[in-house]
Amino acid sequence: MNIPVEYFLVLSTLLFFIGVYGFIVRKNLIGILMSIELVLNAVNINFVVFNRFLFPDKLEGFIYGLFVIIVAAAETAVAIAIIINVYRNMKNIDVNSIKELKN
Amino acid sequence: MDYTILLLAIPFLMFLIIGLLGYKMTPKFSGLLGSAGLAVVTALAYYTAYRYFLQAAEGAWETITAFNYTWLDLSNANRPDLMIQIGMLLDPISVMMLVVITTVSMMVHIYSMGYMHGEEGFQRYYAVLSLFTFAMLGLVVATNIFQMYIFWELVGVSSFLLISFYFKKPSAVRAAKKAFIVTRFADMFFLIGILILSYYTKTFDFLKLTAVDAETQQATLVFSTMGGKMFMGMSVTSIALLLIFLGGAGKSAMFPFHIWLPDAMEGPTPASALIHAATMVVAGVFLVARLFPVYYFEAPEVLHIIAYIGAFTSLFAAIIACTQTDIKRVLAFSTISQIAYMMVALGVSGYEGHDGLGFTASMWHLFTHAMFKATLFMAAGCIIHAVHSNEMDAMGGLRHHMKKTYYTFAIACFAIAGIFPLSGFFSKDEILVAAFEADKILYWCQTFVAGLTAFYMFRLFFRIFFYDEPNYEHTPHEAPANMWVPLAILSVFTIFSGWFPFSKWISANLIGYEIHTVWPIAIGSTVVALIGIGTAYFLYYKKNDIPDRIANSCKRFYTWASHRFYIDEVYLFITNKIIFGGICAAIAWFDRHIIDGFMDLLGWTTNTVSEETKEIQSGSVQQYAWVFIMGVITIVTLALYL
Amino acid sequence: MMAIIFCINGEKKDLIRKVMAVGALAMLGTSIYLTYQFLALREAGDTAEFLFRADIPWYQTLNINYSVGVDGISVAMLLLSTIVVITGVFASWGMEKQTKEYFLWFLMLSLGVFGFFISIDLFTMFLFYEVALIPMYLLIGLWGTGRKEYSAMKLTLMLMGGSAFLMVGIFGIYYYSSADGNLTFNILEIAKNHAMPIDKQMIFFPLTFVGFGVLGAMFPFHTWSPDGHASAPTAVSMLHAGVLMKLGGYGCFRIAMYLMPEAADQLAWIFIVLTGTSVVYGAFSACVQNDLKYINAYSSVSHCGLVLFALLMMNKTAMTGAILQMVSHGLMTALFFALIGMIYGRTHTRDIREMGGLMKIMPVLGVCYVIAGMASLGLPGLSGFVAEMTVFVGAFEHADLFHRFFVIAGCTSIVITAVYILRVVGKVLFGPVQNKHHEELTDACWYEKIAAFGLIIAIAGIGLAPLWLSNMISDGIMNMLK
Amino acid sequence: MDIIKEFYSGFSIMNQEVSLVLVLVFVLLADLFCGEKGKKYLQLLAIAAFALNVVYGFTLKVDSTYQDSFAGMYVTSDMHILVKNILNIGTLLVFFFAHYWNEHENRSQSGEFYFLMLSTLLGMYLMISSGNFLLFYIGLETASIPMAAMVAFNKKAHESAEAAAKYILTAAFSSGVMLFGISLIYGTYGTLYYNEAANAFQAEPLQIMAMAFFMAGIGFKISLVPFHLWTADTYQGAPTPVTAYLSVMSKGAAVFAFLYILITVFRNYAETWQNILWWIIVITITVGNLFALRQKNLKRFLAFSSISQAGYIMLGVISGSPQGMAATVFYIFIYLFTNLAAFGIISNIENQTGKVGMDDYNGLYSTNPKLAVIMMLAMFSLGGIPFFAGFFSKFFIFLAATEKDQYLLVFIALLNTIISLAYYLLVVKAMFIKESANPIKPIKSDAMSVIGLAICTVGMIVLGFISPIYEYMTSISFGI
Repeated sequence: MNIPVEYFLVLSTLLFFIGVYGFIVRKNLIGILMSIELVLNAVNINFVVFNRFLFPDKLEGFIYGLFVIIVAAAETAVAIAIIINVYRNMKNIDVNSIKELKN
Repeated sequence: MDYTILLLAIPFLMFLIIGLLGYKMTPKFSGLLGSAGLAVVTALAYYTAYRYFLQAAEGAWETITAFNYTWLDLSNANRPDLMIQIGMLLDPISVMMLVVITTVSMMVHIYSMGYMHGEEGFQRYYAVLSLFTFAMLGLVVATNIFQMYIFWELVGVSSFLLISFYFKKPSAVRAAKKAFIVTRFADMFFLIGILILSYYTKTFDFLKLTAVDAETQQATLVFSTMGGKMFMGMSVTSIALLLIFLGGAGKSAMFPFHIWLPDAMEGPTPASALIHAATMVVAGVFLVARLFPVYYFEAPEVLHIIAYIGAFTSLFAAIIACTQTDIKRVLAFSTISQIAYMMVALGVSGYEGHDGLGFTASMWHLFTHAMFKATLFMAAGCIIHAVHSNEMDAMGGLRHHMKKTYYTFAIACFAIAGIFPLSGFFSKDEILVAAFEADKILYWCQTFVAGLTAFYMFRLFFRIFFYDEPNYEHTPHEAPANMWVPLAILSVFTIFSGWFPFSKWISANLIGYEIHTVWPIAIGSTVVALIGIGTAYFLYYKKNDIPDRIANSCKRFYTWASHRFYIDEVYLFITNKIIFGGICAAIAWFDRHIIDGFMDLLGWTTNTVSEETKEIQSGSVQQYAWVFIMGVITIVTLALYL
Repeated sequence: MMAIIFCINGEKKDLIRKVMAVGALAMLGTSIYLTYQFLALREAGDTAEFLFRADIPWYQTLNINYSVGVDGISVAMLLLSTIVVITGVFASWGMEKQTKEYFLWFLMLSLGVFGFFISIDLFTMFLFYEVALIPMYLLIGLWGTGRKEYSAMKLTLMLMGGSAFLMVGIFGIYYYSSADGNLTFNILEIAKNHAMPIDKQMIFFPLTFVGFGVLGAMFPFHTWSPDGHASAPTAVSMLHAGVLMKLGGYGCFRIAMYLMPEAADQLAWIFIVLTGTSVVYGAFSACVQNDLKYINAYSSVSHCGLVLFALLMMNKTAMTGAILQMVSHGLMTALFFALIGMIYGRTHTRDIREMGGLMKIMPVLGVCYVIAGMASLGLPGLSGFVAEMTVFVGAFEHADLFHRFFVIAGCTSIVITAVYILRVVGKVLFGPVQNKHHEELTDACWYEKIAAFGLIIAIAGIGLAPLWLSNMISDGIMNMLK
Repeated sequence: MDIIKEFYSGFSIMNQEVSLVLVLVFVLLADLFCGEKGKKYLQLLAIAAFALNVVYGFTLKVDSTYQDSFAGMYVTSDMHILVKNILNIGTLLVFFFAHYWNEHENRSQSGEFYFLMLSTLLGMYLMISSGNFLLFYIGLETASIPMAAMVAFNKKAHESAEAAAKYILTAAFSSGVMLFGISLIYGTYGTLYYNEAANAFQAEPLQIMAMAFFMAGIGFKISLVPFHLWTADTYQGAPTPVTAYLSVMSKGAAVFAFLYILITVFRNYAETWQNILWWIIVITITVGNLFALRQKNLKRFLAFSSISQAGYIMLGVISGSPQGMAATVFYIFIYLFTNLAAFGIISNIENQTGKVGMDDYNGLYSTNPKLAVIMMLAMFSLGGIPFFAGFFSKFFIFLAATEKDQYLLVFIALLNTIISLAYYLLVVKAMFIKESANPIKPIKSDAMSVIGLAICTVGMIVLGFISPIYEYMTSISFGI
């Protein structure tokens, strides 16, 4: 069985926009963080698929995916730390609670 | 004749010295200084006249350019000799003017020492007098039309300064402003005329402009450059010369620019005598005379216009003069009327030989008029000095109190009325002859004006010196010597200047000729004059109510005339309501609200926009992301479909 | 250069003033010496277009040099600037508030002006141009009167808007400065190469001309000038109206028209209409103002309009007249503003309806004011006449009837000028004293006299013996017309 | 064995990175082992060490115009080195300004401050001289993640927390978008090396799309409109030294990296990205100015001003020519001094009085003339008034843009400078013209910030007149 590459691309694109959508509508900061993860996963799928289907002789795509995962982990760590800080200051993690700075 | 430069230099120096250091001098000293300086100038002027007229060779009078310094160089590639020069051109008329100006000015200087005694600003007065003398001399000896314009402006400003001498009197200030602006308005036409003329002829020089070719009967340069050029149906020559004449009309108070002269009487009387009677106001006549060949050969129709304007003005002014009660105003209107006389003479004049009689006569009349009108003004000054009023009603029976003034005034009156053998008779008579030979209408008109002149002058005379005495609070006394001596001298001129062989000396084409008197006209004019005098005697010798009855019988006309036919009001309306109220205010509003408003609008818009767009920065991170992704999509579309 | 000497001495006001006066005197001396040298060299037959050249390479890669030099025109402008500066120093002698800063900015202003007039390199020229502009903001905003902050901001922004146009024009000139690829900012070389195609000129000429025209108070970009002048302190008004507005005319001439002659020739009519309008327009709107400074500002609009108007006629005489007009207007408007400042300093009002009879109270100032007025309405013997007549005669030489009509329209301005000048003189100086408190006012004190008399001497000097100046200028013009 | 040698020889051209890492480790260890009493020397140590690094940076030179190692993963050239040096200078200045703040409000964690800041700097290094999208991505994240931590630095203040949250979330989001773009690039080019990708060019919409996504990602770091919205909030909330760092350093680095990628990878798309940039620049400058015009808080004000400045910087990028690059780098160089001077004043005053409102600055000149004058210089220089350095940089950048006939664009930008001048003058007006009931009382600045301000002032005044700098940049710059 071999699934044509387009399907993967469609999947990844969908995933990407779902992530974006989530980022825009979720009210919980953690949720927003998770939707960012979705976006990154879409990217990873892209890399892997491209590597696997189009340029199978080199490993760039896989390695890039790997790095993305690592960096995402670091990013998430810092983000969560900051969210905790937000929680400490405002006693909730509702995205609407960080609207003080504006105009 | 290099010494002639002193004619200009000395008065100018006097002006500088008295003007700058005057406040350090005593009034008396500054007055003496000014008079002394002018005495030298007068002597030089007479010497020049002597050298010029009495030591000259036979034949045509030569025109001497004593000196000619380049003052400003406007030349360029295709206009090599377009430059403004300050020079001294001596020919019969300018030499004659030198004599007139210096004489009258000298007299005025002396006279003023008495008249202006104790006025504050005495030094200022003398400084300005010197400035005026300088400017007037510079005007008459101008070698090029632009020099004439320069000094033209200078006499204008010195007249302004003299009229506004009593600058604490609002009326004086108003009069000064009026005089300056009206003449300035006329000068604008003069300037435009100069521009047009010089644009074509590529020169300012009088000698080049007035060069005449005898057999082709053309002013060579003007004809060759401007001849046949038309603009809007008129030949440019006529336009230019008409504009130049308008400039002259402004200075010479021709209708409709005459309105400034009566008000100018707000100034000190001697100043009026010098500027607004004898010298400056005849500048217009002099200008036309100076350019006469061009007028005659290239734009005869303009000459006709001049003649008719002159005739109308003289009549008009004479009528008004009959109704005025302020003696200086009467004299002012008579001045207007007399200058108009000279204009008529120029207008009807021919060029050669006896045809050029008009030219001669006008210059002659200019001379005599300067003398007797100055006399009249100074005498009036003595009277005002004595009575402390300008109004006729405050006067009467003065012959008992001030004999000398009385006689001089009488002489002058007879002269202006044109009674044989006084100077006025000859000059006026020649004008009438010229008019008769050229144009009958003008002749009758001017004869009638002669009658009117006699009438109103003697009205004045009788009202002042005979009539009934009002009760003076302190009896009038004769003027001091330094005031009546000049009067005497001038009246001597008034008597004898009629016997000078003017036609030998002054003629349009610089070649002397013989005048043969035309007796019928002479007698006619004398008769008319006598009629005028008789009427005046009949009406004003003693107090009676006939004048009032006559005035009432033609009431409307009388009031119109006494209000100077409401010309001033018309001007006031135009300036105040239309120009200030209409144009200027409108433009100022437009500037503040439309143009400036637009600039402010720009700023306002920017600020408002920046305030209104506040909400875009809503502070919600999700909305940020929304904008972000929208931006991405827009860019993609741009990139793909652009 | 002055500024450095100047930062040294601290808060001691009178010392500052003295240093300032000395420095200004030195400047005047140098400029007079320069003029003398210049004329001497010309006499000696040195026909180089610019004399006293100095070229210091700066940004070679962009071919930017600090290159300076003078020709007849810039010498005349330098003379004007130094005279106005020194009189301005004396006129602001009484300045008490933050004297040091005031004079520092004042110097920066004059530095910019001098630099602009002597520089041949477009870049340095533009640099000095902006250097001259910016001090106005603080000078007006800090030491001004009335709605000073508003006017200062408006002035600065409008002038900066002008320089926005100008900058684009300069870039255009630079990139079309030579056919063979080695671009340059040097005006002379650009003029020599003359590589700009006509269609490009049609784009960049209006930009440049308008850019400078804003500073030259060209209708309809003039509205900064009344407000700016009205709220500026005396000396600043003097320097601004007297010298800074001349930068506009000078730039229009030296850059726009000199480097893009064809476009100037083709587009002249538009700007002739505009400038001709501003001549009459300014005069008319001056007639109904009641604030002395506004009257003067509008008359400046009218006179500066005449400058640009004459420049656009593009013949030797008219252009000479334009430069003469710059000089004379600079002098007399500086005199005007100085006197207005002095009168205002006494009466504390500039509304002519509240003044009257001042001639009696302060004769010296009064006489000076009358002289200034006479100069500005073009009385022979004072500089105004020389300039205006040269302009009119020169402009009337234009072969095209259209242009000559506008000249005639311009001639009307001499009457209107007379009207508003005499209106002021009659109301303020003559007549009875309006305000009893004015009775005990004093006349000019010594430094004010120095300021006023200095300017009057200059005005009368030019008015009586204009020949050398006009020859010097027209010599410069000839070089550029070649 | 050879491969090992080759691998290690790869580091031989990474001198700056290596030295920076050394400094970084040193600071870390010092922070670790110095006890409580050592704390007070720690900062001085860190600054000194870094100063050494800065000096060392200037000694470096590449023998050929262009060098790479790790098979083109890492690229360097004189220009790269110069940009890194410029960043070094900026960081050093920020350290100067931060000193007082660390001393008083951040005593306990000053070590971390330096550590984090240096690591972001390292990230920028990598970002600048990356020859491969992988390294670029790593550098970018290394630059932005610690930055988030620094934005959140004072844990008590909830502005700081909010700012940090917004920053990290937007950063993550944008890097996600950018990665998507990179993945597409990879998919279409089949390589992640710049130079190879440049050659493999087919006119695919997908590639253009990829480029757009990528631009969005990097536009976030440069804070171009419409990717700028986080900027103001973060700048306002973050501690002032961090704001200064953000506004200059990360912008500068990102701009250069962006420029480099544009002229290498997307060389063949020049037409397209110039069109896109045209619009981006216009709205960036305009929006930045319009928003700055109404600000009352100076940090926020400078945030928007820095947005519009970013737009001006892109003017140099758009031409993609050597002259453009030189102008861009020069602009960044000048902008660094100018903006840091402004932030130096602000942090100086904020530290001692806690005032950042524009109205608080009323009458500043009467109380603190020196600070006021320096601030005025900064404002004039930002507004491009001669003869401060800002004028020259603006002139050159406009010149560079007009080189490619972008007259209209330049004209719009110039009209915008009028608005910008208006609000810069507002600050000047506040300090000089307005009077205030309770002006800021005279301030005794600490030695470090005095040094910093002195350097900035000298930079602002003289840099424009020293032509060799610009000449040098031109000589080493390169383009399409």
